[in-house]
Amino acid sequence: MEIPYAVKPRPDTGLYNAKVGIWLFLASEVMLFGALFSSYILLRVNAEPGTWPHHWLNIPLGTCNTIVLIGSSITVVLSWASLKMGDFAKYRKFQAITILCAMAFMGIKSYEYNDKFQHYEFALKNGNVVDGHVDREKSTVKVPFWTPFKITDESGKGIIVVHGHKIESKDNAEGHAELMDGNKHPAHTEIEIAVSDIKDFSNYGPWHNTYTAIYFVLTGLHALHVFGGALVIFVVWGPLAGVWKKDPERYTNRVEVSGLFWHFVDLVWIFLFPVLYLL
Amino acid sequence: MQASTHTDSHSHDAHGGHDHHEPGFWQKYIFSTDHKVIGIQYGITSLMFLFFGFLLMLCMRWQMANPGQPIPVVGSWLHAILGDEMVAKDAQGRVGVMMPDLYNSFGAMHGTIMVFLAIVPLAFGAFGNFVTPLQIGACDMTFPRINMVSYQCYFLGGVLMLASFFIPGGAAKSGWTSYSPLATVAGGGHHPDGQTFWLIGMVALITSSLLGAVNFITTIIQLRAKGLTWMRMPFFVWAQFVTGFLLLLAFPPLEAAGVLQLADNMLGTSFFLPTGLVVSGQPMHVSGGGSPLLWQHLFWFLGHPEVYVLILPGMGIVTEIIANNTRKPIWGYRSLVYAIMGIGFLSFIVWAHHMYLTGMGTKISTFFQTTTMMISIPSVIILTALFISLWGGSMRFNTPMLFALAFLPMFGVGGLTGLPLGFNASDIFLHDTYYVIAHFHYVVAPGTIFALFAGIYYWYPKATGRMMNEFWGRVHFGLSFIFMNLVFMPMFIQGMEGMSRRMYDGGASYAAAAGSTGLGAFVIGLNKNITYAAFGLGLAQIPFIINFFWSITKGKKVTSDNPWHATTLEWQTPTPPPHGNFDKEIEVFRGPYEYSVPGAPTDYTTQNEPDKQAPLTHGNPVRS
Amino acid sequence: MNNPSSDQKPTESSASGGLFFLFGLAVVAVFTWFAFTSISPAHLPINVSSAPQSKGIDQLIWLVHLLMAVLFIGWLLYFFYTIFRFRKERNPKADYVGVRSHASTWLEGIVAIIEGVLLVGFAIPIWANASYNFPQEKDSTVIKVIAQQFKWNGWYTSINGKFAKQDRHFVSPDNPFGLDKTDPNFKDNFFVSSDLVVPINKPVLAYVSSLDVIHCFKVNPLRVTQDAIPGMVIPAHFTPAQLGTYQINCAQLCGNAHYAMHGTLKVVSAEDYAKWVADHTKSGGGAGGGYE
Amino acid sequence: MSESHDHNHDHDHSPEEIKKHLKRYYIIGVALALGTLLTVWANFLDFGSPTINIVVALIIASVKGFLVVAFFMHLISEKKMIYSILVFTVFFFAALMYLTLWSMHPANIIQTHFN
Ligand code: HEA
Ligand code: HEA
Ligand code: CUA
Ligand SMILES: [Cu+2]
Repeated sequence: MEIPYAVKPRPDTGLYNAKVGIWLFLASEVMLFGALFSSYILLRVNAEPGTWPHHWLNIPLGTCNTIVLIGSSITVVLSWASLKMGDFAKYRKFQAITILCAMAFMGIKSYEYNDKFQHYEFALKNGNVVDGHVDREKSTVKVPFWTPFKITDESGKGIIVVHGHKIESKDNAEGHAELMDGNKHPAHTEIEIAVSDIKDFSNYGPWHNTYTAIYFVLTGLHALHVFGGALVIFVVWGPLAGVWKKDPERYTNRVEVSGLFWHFVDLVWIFLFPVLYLL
Repeated sequence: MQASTHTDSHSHDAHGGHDHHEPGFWQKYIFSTDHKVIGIQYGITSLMFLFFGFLLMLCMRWQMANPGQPIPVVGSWLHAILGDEMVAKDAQGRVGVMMPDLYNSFGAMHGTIMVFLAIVPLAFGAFGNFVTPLQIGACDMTFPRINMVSYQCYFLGGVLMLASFFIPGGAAKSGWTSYSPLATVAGGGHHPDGQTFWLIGMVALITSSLLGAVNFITTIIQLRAKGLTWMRMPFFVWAQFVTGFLLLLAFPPLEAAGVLQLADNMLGTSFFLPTGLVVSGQPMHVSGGGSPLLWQHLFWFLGHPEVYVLILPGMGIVTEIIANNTRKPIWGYRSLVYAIMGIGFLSFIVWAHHMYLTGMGTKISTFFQTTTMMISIPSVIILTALFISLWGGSMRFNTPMLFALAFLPMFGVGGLTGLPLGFNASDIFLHDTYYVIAHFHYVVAPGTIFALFAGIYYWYPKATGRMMNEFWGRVHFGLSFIFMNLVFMPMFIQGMEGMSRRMYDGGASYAAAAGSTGLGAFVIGLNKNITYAAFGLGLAQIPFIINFFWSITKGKKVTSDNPWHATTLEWQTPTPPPHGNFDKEIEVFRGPYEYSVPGAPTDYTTQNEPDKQAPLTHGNPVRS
Repeated sequence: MNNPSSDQKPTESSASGGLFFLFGLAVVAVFTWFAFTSISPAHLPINVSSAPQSKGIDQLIWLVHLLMAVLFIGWLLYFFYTIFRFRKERNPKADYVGVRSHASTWLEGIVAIIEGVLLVGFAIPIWANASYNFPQEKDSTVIKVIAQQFKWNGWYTSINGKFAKQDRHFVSPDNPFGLDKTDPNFKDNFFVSSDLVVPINKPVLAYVSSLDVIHCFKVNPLRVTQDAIPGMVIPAHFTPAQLGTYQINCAQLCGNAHYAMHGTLKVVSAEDYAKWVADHTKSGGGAGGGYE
Repeated sequence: MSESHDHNHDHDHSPEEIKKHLKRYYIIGVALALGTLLTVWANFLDFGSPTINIVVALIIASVKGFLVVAFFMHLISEKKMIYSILVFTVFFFAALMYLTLWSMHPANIIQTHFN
């Protein structure tokens, strides 16, 4: 039994099944990301004045990643066009670049993630705040990456070395603004803090504040989409390549559908980039 | 479903590739991609969940009627399974008293199971899968394998939900609405807790619904038989189509919200947790800055469309059965179609009527109550059209028809009592009282469940080739009708008197505490009546359950493929329909409800009847 | 396959038709009576608030139920007539067209209009009174109601009517409300737990909030309901017009003892209230730390 | 369903047509990359109010989004059915964004201050 219109378009709608299916699916994806975007706006609007970070992320890296993803979108559409013109070899080449771009994107993203996880903020008992990267070589205690943020320090003399800067009092409005603004780069120095002085600390993981929370969820979900999209493109590109010989139209349709998904992933990033990195 | 003939085929191999190979048992019944088998899988699973959800509620009802009394028999089983934390001893040392935590777990899981694991899968998954492709003359769904995955996701979600009863701390206990911050703190330090399971289970269920929705909509758009134009589609198909869109577009925000709440519970983020929370006297160690209202918005953005997901397929079923058993076309078919589209559209912009008392300003609550009143109009139109369809009919009162007819006033009661809730000013008093409980149970229990029963009796012969027993069907109907009303009608009184919902002791301690202004003994006493009626309702299902299984092999055999003399295409297949459904390609020439066409040889003219043999009327009589 | 050869007759209601209908009539009659007496605003508890919206709430509930009753009974009578009149035995041949009149369109229009009138004439103004037209602080008894698992804290100020500064960042184990204890007004403030007191015939302005999860402050006889949401302070108002002790319900699921989270609101005379306040300011209140 | 015209060929995506589009794809690709750089550059300009920066960035992003959707996803030459699906989606998306934001805006919540 063959399902009708799986390959050839249905005359009255002009569409083949998977095309309708993928657009419906993308519609639901729009609502999924829409909910997250509206959460973002809400958290931002409701944030206490001066607590929403600005330019916290690495803009050059983000720009670079945006261009990588745009590049992959071009190769996807070109690979589909090549197939339409019957040029399988060219399709293969373009799509290989797509997959490489996806890998590059994920590589850069994980570098950025790691950077945030290495970045800590220590609130000291005297009201000062120390903010920066922990030097794990020089520190005498283990500093956790993950909640709960508790340090075991049997000796009572544990020391943590941080490359960063110190803000004299958290209530100091300027210091606070400094912490929230990624553009102010106060001189980084090596700071030593005694574990016994620490009141509270965390790294810049999702638990840090609502900004990092929504940042990780949005980009994490997006990364999952990148991964999924790349996987599908790869499977069509490699293991399923034989279909091209048997049923080129079906194969082209698959490439088109996976391409539509990929463009959507690109589209989401086009909005994520300014919203998270720039605004 | 003719299990007897095929169960002995080779269950060990599953080489699906060879066309001439008889598929094995596993492939035929468990990993099937045939929409009918998947429909039946959905049906059986969801009926079991329906029953299970009801059993949970029976335990709760016992506790409400007899606070602090051990539950007979079942209490000690529960104790054996769930331990001292959840089930305790009473003053006399008798074991089996439900603890508040368990009551809250059961309450949350009753709501969740009924909505997401019973009614939606039954109405959309089972009936949608089994009937829709047949009614549009398709050989299957557009994406059969995705259809199978959809069922598997549903099954997985169900298993996760059930498993959560057995983990330390028990199942989710923050209501089916899972409001933060309670949902985050109620676990009492267990990680993962019941709420975690609930959230992950919900993600699985949502995935299932999304896959199903994509599949249904695509199928209806792409695989309609030749000649089956939009305005010739049976109303049931329209209902499934709109329902598909509701699921497709309303569920993702809850999925997003679920992920955020999961992060709050597991990762220590603060999406829904404001700064300065003090729980049990201790400041909560979170970054803060979030908003509990955000959760409510995202939840109800799904929540309201979801309630129409619960009702629209039911309305579709009822329409089919009323047309069939009045032997006349549905009156105002077009207005039905426009009304259902209107409901679908409006249902996305009324959600905050569940949140009137969260400190909403005048403008916003005016907006949402206006849309809420607007959405009641298409419901009135649908009901009116169905009522008017009865006029001039030649009604036969078989079991499906009885249930379908009863649906009308039952939905009427439920829908009408939505109005005082929809006005924000009257909701100030009625909010979160038993009036709300009564309102929505009238729409989903004697409403949707009756519609689903009607559908089961109606399409049973198509699925099995045998009829269900008519006498026991009527007994089932009569008793269910009486007990349903005895269960839910008194809840209006309780609500109007001011009794709050989600009360472990049914409000008894409130009554005892407050002297003259608290709840009177009469109101508390009603708890007992309701509980007895609920047990009666349970007993009333016994004839149904026996009838259901007995008829598979012993029911009266149908002698025709179209035992109800119906017009729609599902009756044009062999019975039960084989893989691929139709013997030959089918073409449609007319509207869905051409009953009693003047001058036609029979009182039903099937949709695929070419014009030569019966006068061709143009679609349906429109309101003239 | 239109199967004229198929000989199976659709299942029909058989000889017992007459009896069946008598039974049906009885059921419908009982059902209507049952519904009519159950879904009735006559069950509303007494209303002892003289605030403008409180009377309005009852009025609106009555009016909507009137509309519902008319629709319900009308349709039910119609319904029963049709299933009696158009059963197969009496009407063997169905009419292809059915109803030809436009009455239903009118009906739908009328329902829509009545809904509109209730909306504009009642719901919106009543709501505005409840949640927009708050009484002036200087004319009212101002209290802060802070919910917590599982009790109601009342925060009062005595003489100068000012509350101490509150800041979420001050929250600590020994200062759950996040009060600024250095604030001079702090001396005037006192706290009570679960048993609140207000004077009669004077508007009460209650600022409702919560420490932990969402609760709902609800006093049925005063027709006041307001969610208590952590991180927000939402005002609600009412004017008690009758002495007595009224129950405060918690109407939002808030944990395992939600069912037992009741408090009382005692309405006393102005003199008694002044005395009560004076007592509390002397004993336990103020800087002495009046809360547990 | 209009059974009448049986056009089994969609002209928009014939090989000849595609060939003509190739150049367009490259141009759009370059435009997208430039748009990205433009956003970053504009972000560091001082317009006098950060709101303007936000608006500018969002406008550029929307233009880029339009290019991707219209040409890479060839929505611009897509069938009517797809449009009708997307119109609803866009509407509900807007409702979700706008109504939630509106409802939660401090000005619309009856709320006194609680710092
Ligand atoms: C299938 C489910 C379903 C349906 C169809 C509806 C339909 C409606 N609901 Fe209901 N509702 C729920 C399920 C449903 N609801 C649930 C589950 C909740 C609670 C959730 C929770 O808090 O846990 C809820 C809660 C709820 C609230 C929140 C109450 C509160 O928490 O304070 C409100 C408020 O506006 C509301 C309003 C409405 C309205 C105006 C309709 C309208 O659409 C109704 C329109 C229908 C009519 C107007 C009837 C027309 C019929 C006739 C005119 C014929 C009459 C004939 C005879 C009687 C013979 N509902
Ligand atoms: C679709 C939704 C749905 C359905 C159908 C029901 C059905 C029922 N509900 Fe439910 N209920 C909810 C959704 C639903 N409920 C929700 C959302 C809540 C709120 C939860 C919360 O507070 O968070 C709630 C809360 C709720 C309460 C309030 C609890 C509280 O506030 O503390 C009560 C109290 O009596 C109740 C009772 C019942 C009863 C007696 C039924 C009966 O009608 C059940 C009837 C069913 C049967 C009798 C079983 C039939 C079974 C079969 C026929 C099996 C056949 C099997 C085979 C053939 C294999 N429900
Ligand atoms: Cu507090 Cu319920
Ligand atoms: Cu609703």
